Amino acid sequence: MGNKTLALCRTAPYGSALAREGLEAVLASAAMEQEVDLLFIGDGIFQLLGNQSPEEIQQKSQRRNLLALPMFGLEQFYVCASSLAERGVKPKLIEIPGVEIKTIEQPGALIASYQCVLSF
Amino acid sequence: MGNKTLALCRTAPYGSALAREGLEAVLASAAMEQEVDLLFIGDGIFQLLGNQSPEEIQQKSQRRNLLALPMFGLEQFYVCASSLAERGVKPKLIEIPGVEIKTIEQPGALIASYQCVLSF
Amino acid sequence: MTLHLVSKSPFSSSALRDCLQSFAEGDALLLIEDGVYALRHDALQTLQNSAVYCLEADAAARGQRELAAIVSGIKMIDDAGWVKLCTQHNPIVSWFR
Amino acid sequence: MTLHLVSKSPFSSSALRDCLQSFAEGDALLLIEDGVYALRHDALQTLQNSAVYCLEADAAARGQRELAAIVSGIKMIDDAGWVKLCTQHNPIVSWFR
Amino acid sequence: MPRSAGHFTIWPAMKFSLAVYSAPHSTQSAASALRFAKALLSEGHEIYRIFFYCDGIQNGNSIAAPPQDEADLTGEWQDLQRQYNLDLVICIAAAQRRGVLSQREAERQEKLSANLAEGFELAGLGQLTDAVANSERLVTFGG
Amino acid sequence: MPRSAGHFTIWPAMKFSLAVYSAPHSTQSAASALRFAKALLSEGHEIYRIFFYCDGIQNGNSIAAPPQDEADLTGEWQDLQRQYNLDLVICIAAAQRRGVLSQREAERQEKLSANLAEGFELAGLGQLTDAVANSERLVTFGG
Repeated sequence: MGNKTLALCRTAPYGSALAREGLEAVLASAAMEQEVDLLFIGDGIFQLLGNQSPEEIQQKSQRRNLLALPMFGLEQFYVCASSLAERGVKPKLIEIPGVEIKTIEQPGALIASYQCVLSF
Repeated sequence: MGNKTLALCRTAPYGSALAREGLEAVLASAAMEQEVDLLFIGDGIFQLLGNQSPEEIQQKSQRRNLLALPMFGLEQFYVCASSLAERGVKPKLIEIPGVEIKTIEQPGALIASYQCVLSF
Repeated sequence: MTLHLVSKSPFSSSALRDCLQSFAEGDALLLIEDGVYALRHDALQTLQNSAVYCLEADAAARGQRELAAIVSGIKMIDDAGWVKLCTQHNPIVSWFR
Repeated sequence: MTLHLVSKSPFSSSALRDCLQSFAEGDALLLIEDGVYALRHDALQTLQNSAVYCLEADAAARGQRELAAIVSGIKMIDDAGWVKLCTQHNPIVSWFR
Repeated sequence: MPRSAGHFTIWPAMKFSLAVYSAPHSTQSAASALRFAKALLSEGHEIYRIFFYCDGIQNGNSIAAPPQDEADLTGEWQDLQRQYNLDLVICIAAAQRRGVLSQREAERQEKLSANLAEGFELAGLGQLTDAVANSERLVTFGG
Repeated sequence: MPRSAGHFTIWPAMKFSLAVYSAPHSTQSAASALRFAKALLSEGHEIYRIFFYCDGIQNGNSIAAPPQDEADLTGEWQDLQRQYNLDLVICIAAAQRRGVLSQREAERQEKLSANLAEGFELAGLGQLTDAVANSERLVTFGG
């Protein structure tokens, strides 16, 4: 079948394992050449910030998982504009090498265009 | 030592196990004749509502645990007035046989008067 | 269109608010578990012309069945109704935090 | 007086808001884990004259150390500072949902 | 193909998969997943797979011993599995981290005991991808 | 009595207990509890008891096998227990529901295997009450 999939990434990194396990599921899909897109929304946008030093709390970097995605053909991330604004994060601060960041205004329309949505 | 204890009950029943396990901890304290008071605040006030039919979701009644508390000498519950108001619950709707409901306006002052606070 | 499942209380979680920010015209909303406390929350009023459902067993468990009956525009459904909603909509998005 | 520990993001949980509703004069607030995102939230402004602390390791892990340094009135502390705060205050109340 | 659901026939039947992220006895969502699975089957739909991920892997912990008057979700999943020959898959990476191991995994990890319940199977995240690709509907239970 | 913390002496030392409600590898809070416990001890304070409740009982699951590059909280609790002779108590009722059993409990519940980690002890909720009564500070880690 196929089923174009959207991974809805709405949790902050490190505080819970969901952000990490969500990215692992996305990596698995991408490795199997399934079509999967990512939408960072709500606290999920915190995954994209730079200067993360998770070694200070004895955790592995989750940004490293993000940086691995372009190697699997994931070269575009959707990011919710109002989630950024609400949290005082300027869109230009978001930079992932090899990835085009597309800020979107209407997440509902984007979500409805997929056959499957995985929430993390 | 003793240590006058407040159980801060801030979770709704059934959706998570925390409300139930919190009451079990309170029952254990009361059974050991430790001085423990209860403050229902935030979504915790939903534990006090009547007409609960948890058998419809294959769960045991948590209200039954509340009703057991007077047998262990717990005859007064503190309830946060603004938590009730925010959720549209009229104070007079809250009724637990054998228990005096004391609505309070300043939870911070009450909390600070205890040596130990258990949050559930 | 999308079916949104909200399972957390709007008084303690942003699940409902986040869902509504991602709600498109024609979408449907089903309240389950602690999500049924949305019956007591203002946020639902922004959805007056949309399809809003509430799982009856979860409302009943929490003593909210009578309230659900009088909140206008909310349809109470059972498990079979939930299944039917899922066949009528796609994708299905869960808001559980 | 009370030491409040808030460990959830104010954008997705009511933990901080609930804590502030139960905040008494003289109390102290320590932000840990995802609670450090409160640095980006308006709610903290109601506490201008109170003791507000932030666990540096948790802020650094999340890329918020620089921000914490410029938000006025927030004191950054390490684990030993956390221990010290706990000896200076009682009770200690955790807001983790 | 039409399916029989007790007395009447439903058309069209659909192929569902479920993703379950929550442990029994912590939140309600694993119990909701079980209820929804039962409703799907009694309405005549097909369950392609139930994938247990994150804390959901605890649904396959065979040594949970809840009190008699509380639900035994692991046992209920097992009953449903036997009745409908369900594909109950537990993410192996999530289960290793959290301490749910098959006999074979326990030996490989040099752990003294195993606790994977019969009827559940350990497999990789690819099984979630496969479920998404081969189901008409995916419903997630988390929180 | 003053305690020695490395090079210097702290006064007054205090008696703490911790309540831990969260499993490793699900949220950060079990790891925060461990860090706080280490800081308490290195600052010369006393830990009267660490009580594991709700999902926190998974901290005593001996068969968790996290990847080499992730924290092994159960192992770290065990190391700390040996070093400081800590009282690590797991609520027996919470553990039965969730599948963490001692050998004796496994036999009593007629389960095929046990997984309680060495250094942890199963006991009733009374041990939480006792910890509250006998500690100058109680700090809760949940969520």
